This record gives sequence, C-alpha cells and structure tokens, in this order.
Amino acid sequence: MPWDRNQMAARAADELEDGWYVNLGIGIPTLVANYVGDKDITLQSENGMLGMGPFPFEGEEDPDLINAGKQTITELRRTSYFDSATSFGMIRGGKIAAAILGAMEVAENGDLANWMIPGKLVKGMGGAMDLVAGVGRVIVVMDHTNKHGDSKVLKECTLPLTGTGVVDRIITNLGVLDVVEGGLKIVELADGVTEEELRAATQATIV
Amino acid sequence: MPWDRNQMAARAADELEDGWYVNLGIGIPTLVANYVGDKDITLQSENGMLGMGPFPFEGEEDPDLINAGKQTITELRRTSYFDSATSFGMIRGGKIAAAILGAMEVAENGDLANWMIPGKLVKGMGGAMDLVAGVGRVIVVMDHTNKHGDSKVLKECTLPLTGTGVVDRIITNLGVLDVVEGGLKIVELADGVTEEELRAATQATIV
Amino acid sequence: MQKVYGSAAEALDGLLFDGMFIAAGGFGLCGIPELLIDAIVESGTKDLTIASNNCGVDGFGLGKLLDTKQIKKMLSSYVGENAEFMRQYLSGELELEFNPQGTLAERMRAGGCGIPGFYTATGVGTVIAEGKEVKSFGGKDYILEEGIFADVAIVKAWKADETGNCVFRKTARNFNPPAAMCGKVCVMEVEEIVPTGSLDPDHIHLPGIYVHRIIQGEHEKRIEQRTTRKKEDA
Amino acid sequence: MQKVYGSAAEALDGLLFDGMFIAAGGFGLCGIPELLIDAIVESGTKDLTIASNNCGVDGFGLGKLLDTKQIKKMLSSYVGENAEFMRQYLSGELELEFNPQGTLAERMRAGGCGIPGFYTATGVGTVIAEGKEVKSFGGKDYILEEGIFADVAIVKAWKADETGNCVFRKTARNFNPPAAMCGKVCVMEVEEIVPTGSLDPDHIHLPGIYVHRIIQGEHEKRIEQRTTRKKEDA
Repeated sequence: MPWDRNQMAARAADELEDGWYVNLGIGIPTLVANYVGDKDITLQSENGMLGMGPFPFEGEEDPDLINAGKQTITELRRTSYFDSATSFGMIRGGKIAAAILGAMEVAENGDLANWMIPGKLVKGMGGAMDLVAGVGRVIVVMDHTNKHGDSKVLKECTLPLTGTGVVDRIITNLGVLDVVEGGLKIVELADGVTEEELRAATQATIV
Repeated sequence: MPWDRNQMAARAADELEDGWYVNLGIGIPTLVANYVGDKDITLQSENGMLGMGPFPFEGEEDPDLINAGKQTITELRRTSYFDSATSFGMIRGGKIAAAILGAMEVAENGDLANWMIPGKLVKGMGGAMDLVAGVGRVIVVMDHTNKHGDSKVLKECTLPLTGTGVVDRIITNLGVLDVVEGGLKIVELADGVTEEELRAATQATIV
Repeated sequence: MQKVYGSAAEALDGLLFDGMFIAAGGFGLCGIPELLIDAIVESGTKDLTIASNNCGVDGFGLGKLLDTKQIKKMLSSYVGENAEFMRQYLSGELELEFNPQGTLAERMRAGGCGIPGFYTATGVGTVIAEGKEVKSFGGKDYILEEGIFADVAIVKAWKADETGNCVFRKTARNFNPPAAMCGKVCVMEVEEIVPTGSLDPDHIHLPGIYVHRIIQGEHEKRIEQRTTRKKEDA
Repeated sequence: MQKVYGSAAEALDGLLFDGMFIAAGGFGLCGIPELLIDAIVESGTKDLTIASNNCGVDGFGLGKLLDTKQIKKMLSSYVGENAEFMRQYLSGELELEFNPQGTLAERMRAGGCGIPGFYTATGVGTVIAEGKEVKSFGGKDYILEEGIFADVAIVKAWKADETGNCVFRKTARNFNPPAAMCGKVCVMEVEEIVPTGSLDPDHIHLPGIYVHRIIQGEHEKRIEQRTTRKKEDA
C-alpha cells in the first residue's frame, strides 16, 4: 500500500540530521515538523525567522508572528527574527542545510517545476526559486502521479521551471528516488509497493 | 591673514544644513564638530555608528566604543549601532548628506588624492574611497599649499586617486573654491587674503 | 530635523505623483503600512508601479489600490491571495513582474546600498533569467539582477523615536527594512512614537537616517490565516 | 547540536591548514577575536590569507601573526598602525590586497549571502579598479567586486546563547557579522555564553545559523587611542 501524506512526511523527516537548519514548504512538507522526534532541527520561515514553533493556542494568535504560509505560529527559546534580505541571504548563501518542498513535476535531471501552470495558476514563485538555488539539499515530497494518473516524475518537465538540476531526492507515495548520473535511482519502495509498480508510474529513466 | 585650522573647521561647519547626516574625516574635519552650533547634525562614524558623541570623561573610556580614527568616544540619545556592511551601505547608498575630508591633492576636475604616497606612505584608503563615491556632497578641507609651499590645488593630481570627479567644494586656509565646469570658481576669500594671493597659490585653472 | 507628521496624508504631502515608483514593506498582511496605503487610495495618485512581495488581499492592504485601479504594475513574488489581482492581470489591465522573493528583497537592499546590480543563482535556467545577463563565477552560472530605486518607500515599524530610529516586532520586520532603504524618501508608520533616547542603541533595527517622515496610528493588523492548536494538544 | 567548546584550541581543532583563507572580525583593536588569534599563533598554521579591515598593531591582535610570519597575504583597507606590517610588506615578504573598507565589508556579506559579485562605484578610476570589469548603469560606471568565501571565520561577540544566537556591544559589532557570514565554518568567541532563551529574539544581531563553534573567555580589549575630555570641559 502506498504511503499516505503522514507516512511521506515521516519518511522525509528521516532525511534530516541533528543540528540542521531546515526550510519546509507548504503542504505535505509542513507535516514533516511532526516527525523530527528527538533530532535538534531548527526550522526557518523565510519571511524572517529561525526557530519556528507550533501553531498558537486559541486566543493567543499574534498578527506579527506568521510563517511563510501566512499562518499564525509561535516562537521557541532559540528563535531569532531578521528582515527578508537577511533571510534570503542565509538561503542563498547555503546556510540552510535542506529544503523539503512540494512539486508539480520533477525531471530525471533534477529540474523542478512547482510554481506555475501557464494560463491557469499564476500565483508566483514566492521563495521557491531562491530556496532551490541556495540550500544544501533539495528534497521533494509529492504524490507520484497527478489526479489523472499521469506521472509527475518525468524525463523532462513540461511546466515552467523553478530551478534546473536542483533536486537531490524525491519522496513520493510509492517510494524514494535519487537524482543520479543518467536518471533516477530507486532508493526505497513504500511498504507493499513493488519496483514494477513504481517503474510503471514513472516516466523518467530509472537507472 | 589666512584661516587657521579652527577657522577652516568653522567655515566648513557653515556648509552643513539642519537635519543632515554627516561623516567627518580625520584631522581638521574632526574639528568641524565643535562648530555646528544649534544645527541638528548627526555624525556618522563609519565603523558602525550614527550619533557620535564627544570624547568620554577620563576614566569612562569604553573599548567597545570607538570612532573610525580608533579614538574612544561616547554615545548620544539618538545613537544607533550597526555592522560595517550596513554602515557602508548607507554611505554607498547616498544616505549621508556630506563628507568633510582632508586631502593631499585636489584637481580642478574634482579628482581627489588623500590616501597614498607611493613608496612612502602605504597605510590604506580605509573608508575614504567609499565615502567620496557615495555621499551626497564631498567637501575638502586642507591647507592650500604643502610644507614646501607647492600648491595642493592642481590641474591634475599626481598621487594615486581616491576618486575621480568627486569633490564639490574645497575649503583651504586661503578661501573657498567650487569645482565647476572648466575649473575652479572662487566662492570666498579668507579674511585679509586677496584674490591674487589665492590665484598665486593655486596651480589649477580658476574660472 | 522634524520628522514626525500628524497624519498619513500630511506625511505623504508633496511626495506623490502619477506614474511614480513605490516600494512597500510587509509580507502578506503582516507588517504592512496600512495607514499610508489608505492615504494613497485617498490621494487618487495613479499609474503606480509598486515593489512589494504581495499585493494584499481583496479589499485590504495593497488590494485597496487594485480596487481603485491606481496600480499600473507590480513587482512581486506571490500574488495568490487576491482574486481582483488575477482578474486585472489576466485581462491585461495590470502589469506584473515576478521577482523571486529573495531577489526582490536583495534588489531593494542593493538599491538602498548604492549597488546597481548583483549576481545570483536564483532563477538561472528559468523564465526569470530571460533577457538578463548571465555570468559564470567558479564555473557556475549566475544572473544579473538590478538594484531597486524607488521614489518613495512606505513602511511600517513597531516603534520609532523622533529621529526615526526604529524597531520591528517579530516577523512583521520582513521587507520593511530593505524597502525603507531603497526609497529616495521613506515614510514610516508606527504603532508608537517614543522619546529619542528610549530605544537602546544596540537594539535599533533601522537607523533614523533611512526614515524621513513618521506617523503614529492605530493598525488593524488583520490575520490572513488564523491557525491554532487546542490546549489539550500540547 | 553542541556548539560550545572548552577552549579556542578545541574550537579550532580540525579547521586549520596551511594556506587557508580566514575572515576576521574587528575594527582596529575593537571587537577582535583575541583568543582565537592566540590559538592560531599557537597552532603554527602558516601561509594564511586573512581578510580583515586592519592587521592589529605590533604585538597585539593579528599583529601577533605577523610577528610569527604566519600570514602570507592580507585583504585590508588600512594597515597604518603597524610597523612590522610595513617592514614585511616593503621587503616583499607579505602580500597586500587593499580593499576599500565598504567594499571589503560588502564582499564579506556578499560571500555569506551567496552573491558571487556586485557592482560598486567605489574605486572607479583609481588603482582599485585595475583589472576589474567596468559596467555602466544609468550612464554611470561601476566596477565588479567579488564575494569573499573564507574557509574559516573568526569573530567576537559580546554574548551568545548555546545555539549561537549572539549580540554585539556598541561599535564592537563592526566587521564581525559580515565576517561570520562568509566563513564556511564560523568560530566565535564571546565574553559570556548565556542560556538559550535569555536573549530577546528581536534583539539578536547574528542568528545562530551563522555560528558553528563558540567559546567563552576573558578579553583584554586594548584601547588603541585613549581620548578623553576633562569634566570641567563639559
């Protein structure tokens, strides 16, 4: 049985190492925070905060304290605040060890598309282009196929790119793949998913 | 009688307007602070401070509080501290209304040399190149001639430049000159100095 | 040096003109210059180009200037919260220059710091790189992005003293300092003006040199996504 | 994430190698990493290239590394306080790359912010521009300066918490934040390590993400120019 959203998030949390500063994207990546366990992980919110805490208790929301998804959050003992130029300075400068992001499409060369569907969805890239260009390791977490059953793991992206050759690892409901020389390499299969199933759902070259 | 150091500093202080943020160089420019009177002038020290106060009382020196000349100073009620990148950001970004600087040579096109005598004095430019390139108005205060009696107000600088075409006004012991199209224009003569005396001491073209 | 003004309209007096370029602080609805936006709506100044990470929401923040069609062009990284934006953009009434969020912040800081251009890896190989100079450093490609120089910056801080030294609160800092830096004139609204000398000089986030006019006022501080947890979850 | 080390030597363990590039904080003798400099003297690591605004004075600060001839090259804006520096430089033993002070600070920040190059008007038409690319923006010439990427940054703050969040005091901040940013590894010495949570998150000057190793120790904090006024002058 393929992984559900929480299992994917838990699997992504395994990628994180003690002491890392990490940026989590919107959607499934946000759930990763629930699975870091005892590891000493500091979450960055790119609107200007390191040490992002959980949602506030009801009635304790602070309009001056939000995350990059504009949700009310809380601070921790280790928290620091800074402006947007400084925040993206640390992203661009490689100080963030990893970003875990959602995606619309990933290609076998590590290209990522996750910000635009021409003529349909024109919201903007936010900080995604800066993140994929700057952080140490880019991990994508997404469903392996779209709602029509088409593979999102492609030979080439068809949508406008967020970055070229930026993805290191892909975690989907079917398993874990690494971007390597010549294509993707299967690192792990989700519980009960066969290699054949994963290959059948993958348009990209698997090496 | 030509102006002395304090008269030059007082004349330079007349250049400053209420509300200005100003950077004063080492030497005679430092004395300008004594003559700003009631004007609301905020002094920048480019090592990371706005609102530079006077020297501390004896016994109250703080090693963490120095000016760009490495002298112990004090803070004021309006003082703010910041890092060197921010400090020169405001200099380069034109936020400092004026810098009053000493000079070895000034040329009629506004070129300034005040940091190096090849083979002899190799201390470095410090922040001088950033200041002349960035601030709103560059005012030079210096003796009109060197100790050998040679003019320091030249057709062309002979020493390595600090900046090209950067000087707006020159205040010397003999008077005040502006850099204008085609050369220098006499704005004012020091008390008792004749135009002939000033012209005789000036190698640059006076228009 | 009198920087304190009585109202947003007074603080903007003489600064506004049709076709001008404004840099605005704020992220989403957090730390936005609510009062100055209202005054610009009131002024009727039009054909504005605005650099701001977002464009408010329908009917609040910069969204108000969309409703009145005072905006000609936005430089933003994300405009997904705003149906009216989409409508005007898709109908060709509104121009949009997408800037990656970090590029936008750095372009503002660069403008304020007298840096006309800088190289970044952000956007290389994407639509963002189109028409931009590419240069290789250490075998890797970077694109040239230009500093932003705005006619006026409108920003919001928590507290300022009478000389304009100011402090921000939590994530409401965001784009406010870089936006403030890149304005030829910076107008700031705060929740409280405090006497000069009451802010610790080591705690000032934006020195007064960047701030030309200040007003104090009440802020709605609307929350965009109210997310909470229950006490028993803790 | 254990960042606190017992001594400067322990904090530098495994980081030093001959020919390495170090970025150092401080301005004059103010805010310099005294303890880490001493430990580098002790280590004997040689052929160092050091980016630092100054090079200490004879026998103190980075001047100690001149006395032991461990420095191969300096990137500085001002080295006028140091007779041994002049001697080694004029005799050809020491290389010197003059950087205008603001260019040096911005090059460090740029390196730390992943910006490999930026344009500045500083130095245009001077010896500093020699060999550098010139580009025109808005009809004015600017030169390309490159980001600094150091192997190790050695910096000094006033207080840090155990996660490396730190605060500086008065003008001792100076080059320390940009130097810290541009190091692949940043080692920081402080006067006091405080428990995490005791620094206000809004007052932190340099977030812990930039700081990898921390030591606490006693600082001499020598004053270079002791200038005072008499009480009766006031």
